[in-house]
Amino acid sequence: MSATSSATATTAHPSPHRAKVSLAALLFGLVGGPAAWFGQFVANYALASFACFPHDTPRVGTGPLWPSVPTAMLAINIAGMAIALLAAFVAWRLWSVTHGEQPGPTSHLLEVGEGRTRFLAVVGLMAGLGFFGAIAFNVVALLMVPTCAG
Amino acid sequence: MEDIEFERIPRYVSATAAYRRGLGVIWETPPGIGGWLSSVDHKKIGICYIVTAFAFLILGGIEALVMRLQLIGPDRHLLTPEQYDQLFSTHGMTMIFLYAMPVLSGFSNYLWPLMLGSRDMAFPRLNALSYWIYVAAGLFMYAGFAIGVGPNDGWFNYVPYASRPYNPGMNIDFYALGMIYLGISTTVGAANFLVTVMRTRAPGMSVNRMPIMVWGTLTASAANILVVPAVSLAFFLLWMDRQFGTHFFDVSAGGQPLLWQHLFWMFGHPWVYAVVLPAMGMVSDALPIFCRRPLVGYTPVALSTVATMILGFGVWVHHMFATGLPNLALSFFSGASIIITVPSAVAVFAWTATIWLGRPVITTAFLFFSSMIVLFVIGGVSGFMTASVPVDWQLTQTYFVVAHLHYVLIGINLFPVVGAIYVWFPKMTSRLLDERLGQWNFWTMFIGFKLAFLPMHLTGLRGMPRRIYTFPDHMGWNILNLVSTVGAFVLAAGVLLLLVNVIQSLRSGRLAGANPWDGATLEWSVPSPPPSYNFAVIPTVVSRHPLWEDRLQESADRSTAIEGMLLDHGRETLATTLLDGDADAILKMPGESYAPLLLTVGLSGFFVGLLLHQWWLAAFGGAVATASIVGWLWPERALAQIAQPRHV
Amino acid sequence: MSDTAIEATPSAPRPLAVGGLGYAGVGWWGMITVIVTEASLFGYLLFAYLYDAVKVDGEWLTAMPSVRFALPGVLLLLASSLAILWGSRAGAPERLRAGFLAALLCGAAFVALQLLEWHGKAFSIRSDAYGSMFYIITAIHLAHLLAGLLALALVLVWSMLGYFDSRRHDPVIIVAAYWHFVVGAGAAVFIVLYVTPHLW
Amino acid sequence: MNSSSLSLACAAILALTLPATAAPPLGYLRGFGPKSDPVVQLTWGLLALSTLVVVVVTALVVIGTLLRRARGGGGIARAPVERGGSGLRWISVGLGISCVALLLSLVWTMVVLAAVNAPPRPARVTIEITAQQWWFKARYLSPDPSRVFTTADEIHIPVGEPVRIRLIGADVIHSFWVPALSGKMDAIPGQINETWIEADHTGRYGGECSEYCGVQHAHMGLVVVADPAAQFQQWWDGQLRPANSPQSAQTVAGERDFEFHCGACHSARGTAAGGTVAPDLTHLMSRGTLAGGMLANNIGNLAGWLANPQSLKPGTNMPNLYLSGQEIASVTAYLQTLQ
Repeated sequence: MSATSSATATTAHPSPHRAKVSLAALLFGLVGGPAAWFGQFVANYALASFACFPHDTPRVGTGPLWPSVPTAMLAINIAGMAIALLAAFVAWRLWSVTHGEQPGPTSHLLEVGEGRTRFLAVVGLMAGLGFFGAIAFNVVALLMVPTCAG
Repeated sequence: MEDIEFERIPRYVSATAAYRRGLGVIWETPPGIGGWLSSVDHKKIGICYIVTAFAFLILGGIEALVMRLQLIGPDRHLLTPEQYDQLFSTHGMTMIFLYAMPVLSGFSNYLWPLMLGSRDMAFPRLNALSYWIYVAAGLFMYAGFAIGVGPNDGWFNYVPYASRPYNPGMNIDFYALGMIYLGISTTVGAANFLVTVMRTRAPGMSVNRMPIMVWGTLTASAANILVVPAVSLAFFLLWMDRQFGTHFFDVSAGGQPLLWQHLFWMFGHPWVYAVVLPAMGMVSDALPIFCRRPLVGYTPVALSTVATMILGFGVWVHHMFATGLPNLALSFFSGASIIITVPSAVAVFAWTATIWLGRPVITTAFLFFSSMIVLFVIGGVSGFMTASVPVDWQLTQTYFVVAHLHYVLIGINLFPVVGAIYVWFPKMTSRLLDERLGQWNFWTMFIGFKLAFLPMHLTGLRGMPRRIYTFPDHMGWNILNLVSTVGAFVLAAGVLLLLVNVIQSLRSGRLAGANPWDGATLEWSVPSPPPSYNFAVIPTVVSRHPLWEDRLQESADRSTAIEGMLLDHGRETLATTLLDGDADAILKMPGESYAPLLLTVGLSGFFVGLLLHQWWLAAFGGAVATASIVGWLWPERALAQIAQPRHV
Repeated sequence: MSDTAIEATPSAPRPLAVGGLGYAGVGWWGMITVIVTEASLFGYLLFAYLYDAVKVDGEWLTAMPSVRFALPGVLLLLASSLAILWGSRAGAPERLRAGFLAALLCGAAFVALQLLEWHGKAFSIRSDAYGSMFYIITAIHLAHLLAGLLALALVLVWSMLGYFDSRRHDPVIIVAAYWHFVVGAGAAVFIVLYVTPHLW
Repeated sequence: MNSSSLSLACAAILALTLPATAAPPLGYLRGFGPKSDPVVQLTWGLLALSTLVVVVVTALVVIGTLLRRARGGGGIARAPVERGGSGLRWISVGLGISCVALLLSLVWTMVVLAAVNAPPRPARVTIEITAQQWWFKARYLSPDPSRVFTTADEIHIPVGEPVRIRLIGADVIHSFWVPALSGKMDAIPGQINETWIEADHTGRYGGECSEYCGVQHAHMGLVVVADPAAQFQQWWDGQLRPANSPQSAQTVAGERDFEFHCGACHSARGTAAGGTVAPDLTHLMSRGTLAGGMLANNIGNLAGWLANPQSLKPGTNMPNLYLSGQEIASVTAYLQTLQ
C-alpha cells in the first residue's frame, strides 16, 4: 500500500466486463452444479430408503416396493449430470467472454484471480465440473449395489 | 433544529491527527463497567468471545483429564458410571458448542471489520447480543452439571435414551433448552457475519479479493443459518416430549427415534465443517505471511471452502450407517463422504505448494500452521475410512472415531487457533508473544496431542467401544490407554504454557508495531491495538494483498488507507455492493446500548422459567425480551431512521 | 476477446444515501437472513411431519383433516399479502396505513380461525404423533404470525408518528418481506397438512 | 526434531506396546467368515492407502520446510515477498492422483457392499435378538413352535452357515456387534433391522453393544459360539429341555427361593419362575458369563452377584435383593444345577 496514491485517482474497476455477461447466467453457472447434485442426491436417497424400508420392517429379499425404482434413480442421476454439465458449459462461455478482463496468462485466473466476472465464471466452471464428478460418483453406487438387501 | 440528511457526497481527505481525534471522540466506548456492559465495539466483543471460549476450553480439558484418569487402566473406580457419562457428555458439549465455534466467532468478530476495511460489523448491537447470549446459554448449560444433573446422553443425545422414561432427571432439559438458547446466539451471529460480508467491505474489495478466512466464516455462517434450526427444532420437540407428553420420538404412538438422528445430523455434520472452515481460512491467510508469498491457488481454495460446505450438507447419514438403512441409500452418502475429500485435498496441496514455493520463516505460528496440515491429513484420512460403509460398520462407535474427531477438532480447530493467537495477539494487545516459550508451547502441545490421540486409532482398531466408563483387563487396550492418558496430560501442559506465555507477554512482551509479521491484509495497516474507529478514512482496495502491492507489482493501481472517505457525522461506515464492493451508501452505526444485555436477561428469565415450569417467570422474561426488541428497533433520529425533521 | 482495456471508475464522487435507504441499508439484508433461517425451520418441521407420516406402521391420520377453517384461513393470509403489496408500493401514508391495517385485520381473523379449528379438533397434542405434529406445526406458524402482527402494528404506529416518507421507510419494506414469508410458510403448511393427505 | 521423526517415534512406541501374540478379543483386523473377510481386506487396503497419504504429505511438509526455510537473520519483516511460481501444478497433479485413489476406493467399497449385502446362500437359522438395558435376549426362531426357545447373551451358531439376525430394540437404541464376524447393526425401538453373520471357524467370538445406551453401556457384552453342525443341533435340542429338577435338599430349597425372589423377572422353564424381563436362566450353566458378559460364570461370581448386583454393576436393572447368606447359598446351588 502506498502512502502517496489517492483514492480519488482513477483505479481499475474490479469487473470491467460486468456489462458483457448476464448476472442470471453467471448465477446459473455457479449454482447449477451444486443444486443438481443436491437435488439428485436427496431424491435418490429418499427413493432408495423408502423403497427398501417403507415402514418398520426392511424388504429383505423381496426387492423394492416399486420395480421401477432403480430406473427412476438412474434417470434422476443422469438428469443431474446433464444440468451440472450445462452449468459448466454456461460458465465456460462466460469465461471465454470475460477472460480478457485483466491481463495475464490463463493461470493467473486461478492464482491471481483478478477480474471479478471472470473469477466467478471460472469458479462456476470448476463447480460445474466438480459436481458433475460428484454426481458421477453416485452412478457407481447405482450400478454396483443391489437396490435392497438380499 | 436539524434537517434530514438523505444524501451526502462524502469528503475525501488524508487522515490527519485532528480527524483521528474527532473520530476517537465519536467511537470510543465510555470507560468503566457501564461502557463494558453496553459496548458494541467488535474488537472488545471479539476478545471477550475468545477469552470466554478459552475458559470453556479449559473446563472441557479438565473434564477430559478426569476421564483419562478413569481410563488410565482397566477396572478403575475413580468415577461412577453416572459421573463418567455426565463428564463425557459435558466435555463434548463444551468443546463442540462452547469452545470450537465461539472461539472462531471471536476471531472473525475481531478481524472481519479490520480485514474488510470497515469500522464495525453490520449490526454492532446484534454482535453484543450474540456474545451475551453465548455467555448466558453457556452458564445455563453448565448449571445442570454444576448441580449434578448435567447432560448424560453424549453430545448427540440420541432418543429414546434422552426421553423421559429412560432419563427422568433434569439432565436433558438443561441441555435441550440450553441448546435452543445457544442456537439464538449462533443464528444472530451468523446473520451478522453474512450481512457484514455482503454490505460492508471496503470499496474495491470485490468477491475475488476477500481473504480466505472471510470465505471460511462466510461459508460457516451460511451453513449455520440453514442448519441451526434443525437442532433447535429437534431439542424443542424433545423437550415437548419430555415435559408435555407429546409423541414426536415416541414409538408407541407413531413417533420415530430415527427422526432425532436425522434432524441432529442434518445439523451436526455441517456444524463440524463450520467449526473447521474458518480455522482453515486462518491457515490459508496466515501461512502465506510466513512463507513470504501469496497463497497458491486462491481461486480453487476459495471454491473448495464453499464446495466443502455444500457437500457437507449431503453427508449427514454417514453418522447413521449402522441404523439399518438400505445399503444403496447408504452408498450415496458413502460416495459424498468420499468425494468431500477432494476440496480438502485442494487446500492441503495449496498449503504444501505455498511452503515449497515460498521461503518459510519458521516462527511458532508457522509451526502450528504447518503441523496443522499434517494433523488435518490424518484426521482427513481417518474420516475417509469411516466414509466407506462396510469399514465404518466396524469403525463407528469405537475409539477410532474418537481419534478421528479429536484430530479434526484439535488438529483443524485448536492448532490453527493457537497459531492465530501467535499471529494476531500483537494486533490485539500491541505486544508480541514470546517466541522461545512459543517453541516450547508448540512442541509440548504437539507431542502431547500425538501421544494422546495417535494410539487411539489403534485402540479403536482393537475394538474398544467409545463411551464406556471402564474396560476389563485382557482386552489388549491397557497400554494404549495408559499412553493416551499420559499424552493428554502433556497436551494440557502445552495449553498451560500458552496461558503462561499470554500472561507474561501481556505485561512484558516485546512491542509489536502495526505490522510485526509484514502481513498483507488491511488489519496490518492500522496501529496495534487498532483505534476504536479502526480506519480514519475508509480504505480503498485494488488487490487481494493491499500491503504487498509495491512488492508484487501485479497492477499499476495501489490500495490506500491514507486517503479516502472520512465519514464523521456520528458513527458511520460505508456500505458497498455485494459483488464488486462499489460504494453504495453511508451506514449509520449505533452507539453503546443496554438493549442486548436487557434482551439477554429477558431471554434468560424465559428459559429458566421454562426449565423450572415457572410460567410466570417465562412470561415475564418473554415480555422483557419483547419490550427490549421493540425498544431496540424503535426508529432513532441519530441512526437516520426517521424521516421527519426534528422541529415537526 | 480482443478487448482487454481496463475500464476506469468514474472519479467524480456521487452522492451516497445516508443511513442506507431501503435495499441499500443493512436492515433489509438482515431480514433476508432471518427469512432464510426461518424458512429452514419450516422446512425441517415439514420434513419431520412427512418423515413420521411415511415411516409410521399403520394409519398416520387420526381423521382426514377438514379444510373448513384452514381454507378460509389461507385465503385470508393471501389477501393480507396483497394488501401489504398494495400498501407498501405507495408513498402515500394513508394508503400505507390502509394496506397494513387491512393485513393486520386479515391476520387477526386468521388467528381466530386457527383457534376455532383447534377448539373443534377431536384429538389433542398428546393423542399420538400425528396430533403432536399437527398442533406443533400450526402453533409454530401461529407464533410467527403473532410476531408478524406485532411488527405490522409497530409499522402502523411509526407511520402515524410520521416517521416515514417516500424515501425513508426501511421498516415498511422489512416488515413487508417478513409478512410475505409468514404467508408463504402458511401456504406451505396448508399444502402439507391439508392437501397432501388427499394425495395418498 | 521434526514432525515426521516424531510420528516415527510414536509408531515405534505403539509397536513396542503391542504384544504380537495376544489378539485383541474385539479386534476386527482379522475376519472369520464371508461377512467379515471382504471388509477386513477393504479395511487394510484403506488403512494402507491412508498411511501412505499421511507419510507422503508429512514428508512434503517437513522436507519443504527444511529445504526452503529462509536462512539468515533480520526477522520476518526483512524477508522479501515474491509470488514465484504459480504452484497450480501441485493442485492439479495432487487432485488427479487423489481422484483416482478415491474412485478406486469407492468402487472397492461398493464391491464389498454388494458382496456382504446378502448371505451367499439362504440362511437356515434365524435368531431374533432383543437388545435391552444391558443384555441381549436371543430367541431362536423355527417354523415349528415347539423348537422355539429363548436364551441370553451367548448365542450358538452352526459353523460355515449363514445365520440371519433380526434385531429388536426393547427400550433404547443398542447396537449388535461381533467384530470378528460382522460390523455393527443398531437395534432400534419401533423398527426391525436385519443383518447376517457367518463364521467359517469354530470358536467363541466376543461381541459388545456399541451404541451408548445408559449407565451400564460398558457392560453389555455377548458371545457368539460357532459349533460344528451336529454339536449345534445337540445344543439346540438341549436348550429346548425344561430346567433340571433339583435333587438335593439344598437345591430344592434353592428352587423355592429362586421362584420366590427371582421368578418375577427371570424364568426357568418347568418351574414357577416365568418372568420375561430378565434373562432366561433355564440353562444358565451352559453359558460362560453372567451379567451381560461382565463376570465369568462360576460359583463365586454367581454368589457375589446375588449378594450385591448394584455394587458390581451400578445401575443394573437387577435390584439388590437383600438375600440372607443361606438364601444366597441355596439359590446359587440351585442355579448350578441349571445345566
